[in-house]
Amino acid sequence: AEDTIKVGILHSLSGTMAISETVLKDTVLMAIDEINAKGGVMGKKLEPVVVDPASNWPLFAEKTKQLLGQDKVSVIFGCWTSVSRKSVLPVVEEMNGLLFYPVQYEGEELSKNVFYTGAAPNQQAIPAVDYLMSKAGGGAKRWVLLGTDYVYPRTTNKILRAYLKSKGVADKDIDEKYTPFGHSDYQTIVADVKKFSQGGKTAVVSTINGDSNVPFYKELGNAGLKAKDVPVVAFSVGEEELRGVDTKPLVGHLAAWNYFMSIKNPTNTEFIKKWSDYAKAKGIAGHKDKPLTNDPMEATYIGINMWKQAVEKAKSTDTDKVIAAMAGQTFKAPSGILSKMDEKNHHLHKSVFIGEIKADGQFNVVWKTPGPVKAKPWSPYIEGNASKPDEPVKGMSVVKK
Amino acid sequence: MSTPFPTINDSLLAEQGTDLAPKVPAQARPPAPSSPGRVELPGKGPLLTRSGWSAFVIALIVVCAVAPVLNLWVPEGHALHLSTYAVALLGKIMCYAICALAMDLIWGYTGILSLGHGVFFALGGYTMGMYLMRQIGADGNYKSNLPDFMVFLDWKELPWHWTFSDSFVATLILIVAVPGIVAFVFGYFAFRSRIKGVYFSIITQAMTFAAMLLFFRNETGFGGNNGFTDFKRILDIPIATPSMRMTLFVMTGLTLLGFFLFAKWLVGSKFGRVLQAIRDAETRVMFSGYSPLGYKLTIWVISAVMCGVAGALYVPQVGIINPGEMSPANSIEIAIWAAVGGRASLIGPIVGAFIVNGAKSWLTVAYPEFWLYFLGALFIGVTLFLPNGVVGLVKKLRKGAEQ
Amino acid sequence: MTPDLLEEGARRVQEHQALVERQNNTASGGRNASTGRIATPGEVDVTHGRILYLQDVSVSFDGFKAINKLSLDIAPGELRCIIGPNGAGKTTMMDIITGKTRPDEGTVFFGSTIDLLRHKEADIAQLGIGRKFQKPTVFEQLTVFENLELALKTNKGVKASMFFRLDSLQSDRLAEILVTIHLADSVNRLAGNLSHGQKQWLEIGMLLMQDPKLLLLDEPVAGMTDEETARTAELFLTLKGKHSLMVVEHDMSFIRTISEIVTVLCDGSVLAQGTLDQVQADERVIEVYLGR
Amino acid sequence: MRLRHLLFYATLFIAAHAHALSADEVKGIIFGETDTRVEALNKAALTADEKTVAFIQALSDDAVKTSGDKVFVVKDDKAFDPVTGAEQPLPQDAEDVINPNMMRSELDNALAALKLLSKDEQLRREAIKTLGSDSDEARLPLIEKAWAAETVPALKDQLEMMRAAILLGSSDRAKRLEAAGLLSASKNPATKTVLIERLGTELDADVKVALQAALAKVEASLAWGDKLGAIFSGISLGSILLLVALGLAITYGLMGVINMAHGELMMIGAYATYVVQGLFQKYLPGAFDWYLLAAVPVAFLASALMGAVLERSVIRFLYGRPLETLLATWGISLMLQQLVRSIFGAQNVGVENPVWMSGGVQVLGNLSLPYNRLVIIGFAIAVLLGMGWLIGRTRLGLFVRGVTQNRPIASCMGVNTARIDTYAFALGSGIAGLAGCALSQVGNVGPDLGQGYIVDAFMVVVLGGVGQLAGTVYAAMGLGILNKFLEGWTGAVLAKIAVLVIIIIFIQKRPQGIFAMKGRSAEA
Amino acid sequence: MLNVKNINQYYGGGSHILRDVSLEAHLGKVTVLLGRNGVGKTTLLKSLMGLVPIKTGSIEFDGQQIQKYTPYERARAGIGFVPQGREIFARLTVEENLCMGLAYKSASTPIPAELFELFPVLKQMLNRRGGDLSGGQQQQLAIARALAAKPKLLILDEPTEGIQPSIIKDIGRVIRMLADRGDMAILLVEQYYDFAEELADDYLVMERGEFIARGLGKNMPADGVRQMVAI
Ligand SMILES: Nc1ncnc2c1ncn2[C@@H]1O[C@H](COP(=O)(O)OP(=O)(O)OP(=O)(O)O)[C@@H](O)[C@H]1O
Ligand SMILES: Nc1ncnc2c1ncn2[C@@H]1O[C@H](COP(=O)(O)OP(=O)(O)OP(=O)(O)O)[C@@H](O)[C@H]1O
Ligand SMILES: [Mg+2]
Ligand SMILES: [Mg+2]
Repeated sequence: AEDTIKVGILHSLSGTMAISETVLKDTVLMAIDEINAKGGVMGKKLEPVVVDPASNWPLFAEKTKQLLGQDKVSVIFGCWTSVSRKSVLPVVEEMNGLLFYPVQYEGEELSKNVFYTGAAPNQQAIPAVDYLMSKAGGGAKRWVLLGTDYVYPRTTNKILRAYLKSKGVADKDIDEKYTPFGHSDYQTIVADVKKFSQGGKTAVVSTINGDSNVPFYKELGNAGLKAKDVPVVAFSVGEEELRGVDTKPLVGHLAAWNYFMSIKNPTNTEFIKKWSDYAKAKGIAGHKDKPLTNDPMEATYIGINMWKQAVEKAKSTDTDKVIAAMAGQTFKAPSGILSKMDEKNHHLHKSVFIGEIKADGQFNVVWKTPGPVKAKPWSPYIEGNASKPDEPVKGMSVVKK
Repeated sequence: MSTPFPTINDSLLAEQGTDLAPKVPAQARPPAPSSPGRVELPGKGPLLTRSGWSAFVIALIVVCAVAPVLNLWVPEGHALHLSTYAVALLGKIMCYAICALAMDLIWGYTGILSLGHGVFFALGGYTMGMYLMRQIGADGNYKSNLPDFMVFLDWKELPWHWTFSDSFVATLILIVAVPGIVAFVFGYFAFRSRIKGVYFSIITQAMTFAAMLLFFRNETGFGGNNGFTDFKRILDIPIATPSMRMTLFVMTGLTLLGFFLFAKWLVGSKFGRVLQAIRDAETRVMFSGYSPLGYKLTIWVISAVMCGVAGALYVPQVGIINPGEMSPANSIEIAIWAAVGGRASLIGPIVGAFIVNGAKSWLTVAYPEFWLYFLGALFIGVTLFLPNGVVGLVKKLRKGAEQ
Repeated sequence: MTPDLLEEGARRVQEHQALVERQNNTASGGRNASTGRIATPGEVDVTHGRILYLQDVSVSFDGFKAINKLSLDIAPGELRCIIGPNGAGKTTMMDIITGKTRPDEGTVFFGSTIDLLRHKEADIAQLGIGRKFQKPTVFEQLTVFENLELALKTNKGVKASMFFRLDSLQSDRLAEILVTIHLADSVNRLAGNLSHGQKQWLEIGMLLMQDPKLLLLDEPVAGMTDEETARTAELFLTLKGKHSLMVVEHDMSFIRTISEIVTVLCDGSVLAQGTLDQVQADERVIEVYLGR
Repeated sequence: MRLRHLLFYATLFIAAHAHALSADEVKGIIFGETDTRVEALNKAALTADEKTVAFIQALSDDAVKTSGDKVFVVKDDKAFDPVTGAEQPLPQDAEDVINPNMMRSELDNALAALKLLSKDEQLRREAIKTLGSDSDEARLPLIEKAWAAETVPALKDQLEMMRAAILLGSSDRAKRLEAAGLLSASKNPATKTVLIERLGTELDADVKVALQAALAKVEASLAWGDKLGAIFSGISLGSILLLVALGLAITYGLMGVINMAHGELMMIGAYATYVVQGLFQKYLPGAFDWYLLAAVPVAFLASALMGAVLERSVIRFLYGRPLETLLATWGISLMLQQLVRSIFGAQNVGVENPVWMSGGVQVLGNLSLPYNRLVIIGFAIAVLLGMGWLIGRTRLGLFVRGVTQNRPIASCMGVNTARIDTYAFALGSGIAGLAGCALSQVGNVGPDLGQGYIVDAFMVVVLGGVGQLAGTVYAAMGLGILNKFLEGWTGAVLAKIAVLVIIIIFIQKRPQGIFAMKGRSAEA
Repeated sequence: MLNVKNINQYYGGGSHILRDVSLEAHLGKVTVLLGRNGVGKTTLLKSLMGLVPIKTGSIEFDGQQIQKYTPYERARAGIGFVPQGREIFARLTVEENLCMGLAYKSASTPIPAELFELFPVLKQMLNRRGGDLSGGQQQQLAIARALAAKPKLLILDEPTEGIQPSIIKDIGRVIRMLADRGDMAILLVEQYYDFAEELADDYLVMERGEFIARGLGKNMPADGVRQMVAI
């Protein structure tokens, strides 16, 4: 109907990514309920259109076409993996749609039609390494960069390697290791890490993806590698992932995020409460008994609220107008800062927190950046990026007619 | 026909007429066969029946004329307008239908279940994808002549396997050659070692799994997990235009119809019957003087090439190719389309591909949280109640109606 | 109307019987004096008067010697009957000849030039050795017609098959064989739906279509009525002379109808050889095989 | 529990020059940057008295809270002042003291150091182990004292090593040389670290040589552990593959059902384990550590029941049509996955290792065998033997094999084929459930659990030779060890690819699997 | 013992195979069923075993109506079956094959020793896989398997196929002996006419799914049965 604004939700509800993405769908639905309860946007109610791209990358593109072309949604919240975003990107650009992407990623991309509400590498990886190098973080001298073999870990590690080098770490003190998708036996890897760590104070930077984390951490526990000996900092492990792990042996290992559930401030308390109530009311499996929030959920939540503000500012859902209105939007984020959309580069300014795993599966924030950090989607540690403009360039990825 | 040595026939004919008087005691003499002297031999059937041909022509018209008109000339918003989305969807499903057809040849007719056809599909797709990547030229993120991911991985020049990727003609050849050669080598060794049944299925699965992991690696030079996306041009013509899309759609449709006729001819020939004989009793085939290796290898390569072509048509239409296409589950799905439609019937797998994928597309939107139940139930239902697939059901109904 | 193969056969039976009687009266112990070779300008060289030649062949399965230094030869045009107790190794011997089983040692020659151990099953069939299995094996999902068509002697390469069309001569022959095997009114039935005996016939029909130089027949009349057994005998006798046959049977009356020389296998090697009467009189044969 | 022990041993080792814990010390340890806290801690530890020990222990147990600049030790829901020991009301806004890693390890070390002089041998042993790799020079006097007092030879040796490790940093060249000599006998991986670190800074040529010699020796003695470790991990992976494949060896190997839902049956077993764990947490928290014993039969029954239902409702119509079973079971697997998502949510659920399965036995200095892996290996052997017995030695097994080979004739022999089929499928499913239960101890429990293993399971069964139990065992162990061997060599990704390629090549040589059935019976 | 009335049977496609077939078999008697290839003998036996469904008709065995029974219930009621084409369990050992024959007996029932006297080769090959046996050995195994459970009715479908003459004689003797013991009814389908004639107490001749002649075994030559089966 004309008196509603359609909002597309493009998160996998089945297949391998369902584990992570399902909850984001619910987060958007919760935010939509909340916005609608307050009267909607410009007096119109939001109408969610949920589709399931089933962890199938081409299907992401197809569903995007459908959402934009058939359902005429004004905005899409969706994607988790980089490849799904890459698959969707040409479609949103061609059809001039709007995508909010809520997950930390490797950068090296900037599209006019996408707003990145997750962290760029400099908003997560680099501060984490800084911390581990500091005295308080243990003063690591040797590094194991451990990841699942795909683009995000590869890129992040590439950036980190360059960064470490710039800090004087020798190549022999960096060990880069990859495992296949869905790898579930980490005995050898952990043994190798253990061996590597005999050569000096070692820290592990883990970009292990999704399901492989549980076996990895279980094996860490098995091998008796304690956080105080070899701390592991992970970029993909949050509250939700720890739900499936026996955290006792993991106490003290680290994660770097822009939000933790355990952060104490009124906004977050309210956010958690909203989510708990919503999960209970909707009977969301898992969360109705043990509600958890995490970084991508926060990023999603910020995204949809900023979009709402931008639409209201632009007084239209027209993509170009909304994009223009998004610049500089601010929103009081559950992480405790006043989150700001960069005027130019479509990324949020974010504070970085380092948390240590506690026995109850939550995180102790042991360190944070003094203030929000501006995203650098084009990492200066990658050759050739220095000259890149810090904003989407018109026509760059648009079809040359 | 003249045979160089006397046959049973010759020996009989030679003595014809000399002495036909019965010498066996009367009661022991065999009576003349119950049928009249002439035995009715079944003739060679036409490629398609009359109604078959009319259906074929209708399909041809729909693909080449109706669809383009409805999409390009009927204005958007009109009830008859065929949306771009629908074109893309149908185009994609037609590619899948080619795969299902290919699967039917190897599985339905030859009894060789391949759980690795995704590899050939992906190889065709990647070959096309490489060409499309090169067509981006210097319009990528990094303004380099190299594809973005290579720039980013610090590659200074194209690796050897990209050598021919800038030539469209070479690409067309490679689309056929690459899956063909891979299939040939793999098939040659496997069939020569007489690997059969599940053992063959499992090594095809191992093959696709290994290929997937290989392509996942960034070092392999195919863009790792992200694969290829963001295509811009094909033959220097922008790819994201309605007319280009329609062209690809029509080409896919024609390919599908062409392959269908080809397959029909193939299985109608004696070649096809040897395949079925191999499926039923391979030893007997050997003792009849056929070497199964050649037959299996031929159909295997044909099937792989068909999949490769499907992959090549698929990539520009969906806009992405990545190693996920080689995941074992994808290959199993191909078999499932064939089974749902009805194996060993050629039209069945095509119908199956449309039903399964159509249902998937619809259900993932209509019931995003429950669609797997429906799909799962569909598969179970088909096996339990339609042992010969959907097409089997139609045949049965039609038979029933005739009686 | 095609000439009635069976009547023809019946005539030959009588001729044959007379022949055997005559032979048994000769001093040469029934051995066919005329190994005179039938001119078959083809691959097989039978100038040495032997179309099949096995020497010192042995094979064992998990230590059990199924064939033990077996030596045997067959002349062109000969119809050789093989009998022997269950488990003597008859089927195994055929497996070896057709390339299904590899012997542990020994030589197997087809004609004087072709070493069968160097060939694969399909090659061996192409060379002109056809086989009927003990358990009837036909293509169950194909029709009777298609079964026969596949067996037809033609170029069996891939390309040839794709463009193959039955010519009229071949059709005639096919029709004729259909009549011979009593399946003329089952042309379009699926072979899988035939009864046991009908499958036996079909398999024989396929063998005839294949037109091999050497036919190996493993219990061809098992499960046939006496009447049909007689007809089969006629058929085999028709084939004799132009084809070489090796027939394994336990049906003594059938053997009696067709046999010249009978070889008795036991425990994987030749126990006795001679005319049926000679063999039947052999104490050892009675002991292990015929029973009292 | 630990607090109860505390008083007991705190009295045992009060240092001679101990003095009471002061409020300043407490603040120094609690507030400020981590480095200054550590400094304060170590200072306080040197002159620790009972109260200091109790306080450090409480801090290490996360039982200390702060409010403003006030510090409270919380015990049994009551708060005490660490200095006076007086009970105090705990303010509402009291916050936990956060101990980052560094602080935590210092706390442990401090506590351990204090225990070095304990009379209890066990405590000393633990303390030495905790301190193991620490070569803090400040602790030298304490260690020397402990060394002098130690009577147990093994512990004395270890203390000597610790002393040597510290001496390695001494400014006296002779001492360093001596230390290097001593350390060369060490079998402790931590020694290697110390030696390498020292080598990096050492300037004296002679010492350098000695250090290098010591390092070589230590490394040589560690190499054994590495090798054995690799073999162990291979066996461990093999046993998991075996468990995963055993159920399939029945449903597929014997019954011929291409059971794509096998993974989901494992998943059911794993979720059953999760549910049992939850029930124990709720109703039997005291016996929580033994929940796994209850989970094993429950997992078996849950999956077996599901298997029986599937067999009765779907599979039994498909015997003799193996390829159709592929399709139907694929459908089943989709539905089961979604069912679990609907009930338990899409995210993973957590299954904890019971305490007795955490940790491991230390076999060599650098080789410890984790209990959970050992238990799984044992479990796999038990399941294997049980199944082998059931299939090979019992009438049920005979009937299963007979029925799967020739269903109509078996029924003519008086076998109730329908029932045998159900039993057999349920048995295979139940074993899948057992595998799921085992997997829950080493990996994820989530809706995708099955998908991750299904390909491997089929590979193992087929590689071994369909219908060959012994082959399955060989294949599982072979793949496990091969995989781990290659992984140590080429990395995980290439190893996995290589293993797959090896499988392909291997099948060329053995087209019917490792334990190919030979002869005629194979064709029948 | 066995009383079959008016069985009609059709195969899937609808072809009428058995037409109003009725027969009886009695304890202590050997009933021989003859007929040319493809007339429906095997189909009849399979109908008796319940392996193919019958459309109409009744089967009474040992006083019970068994036409609704499943094959295993019929076996348990005391029918032993030697199928055509051997159908032994190829991948079970000879011993296990024999144990399958004892399936519905209690687990401790031993394999009757007399079987091994009858078929000594089975004893030698106890641990060989059934499928590895020669054709004739398999046939012997199939007969032994059916006898193991000492059935009340023994149904044999061409048991002499592929068996060496001396053993055929033995089998003949055994069948006679079993019948003469008086506690077993025997229904024998046979192509080997002389063998059939020798054993028959009663005979039946089938033609295109119908019985065209029946009578006492001793009358077979007089009734010209040999000619009947000879087309
Ligand atoms: N693969 C095998 N494994 C073990 N034993 C085998 C195998 N193949 C054959 N045999 C044995 O070899 C012997 C010869 O078998 P073969 O089938 O050749 O006998 P046959 O002469 O054809 O007997 P029949 O007249 O009963 O058909 C038999 O004892 C059989 O059990
Ligand atoms: N599954 C089937 N489907 C259709 N027709 C069948 C099937 N099985 C057998 N027939 C047909 O039924 C008829 C009777 O077959 P049956 O096997 O009972 O013959 P039989 O008398 O036992 O012959 P034989 O002596 O050759 O064993 C035959 O014409 C056969 O072709
Ligand atoms: Mg034989
Ligand atoms: Mg029969």
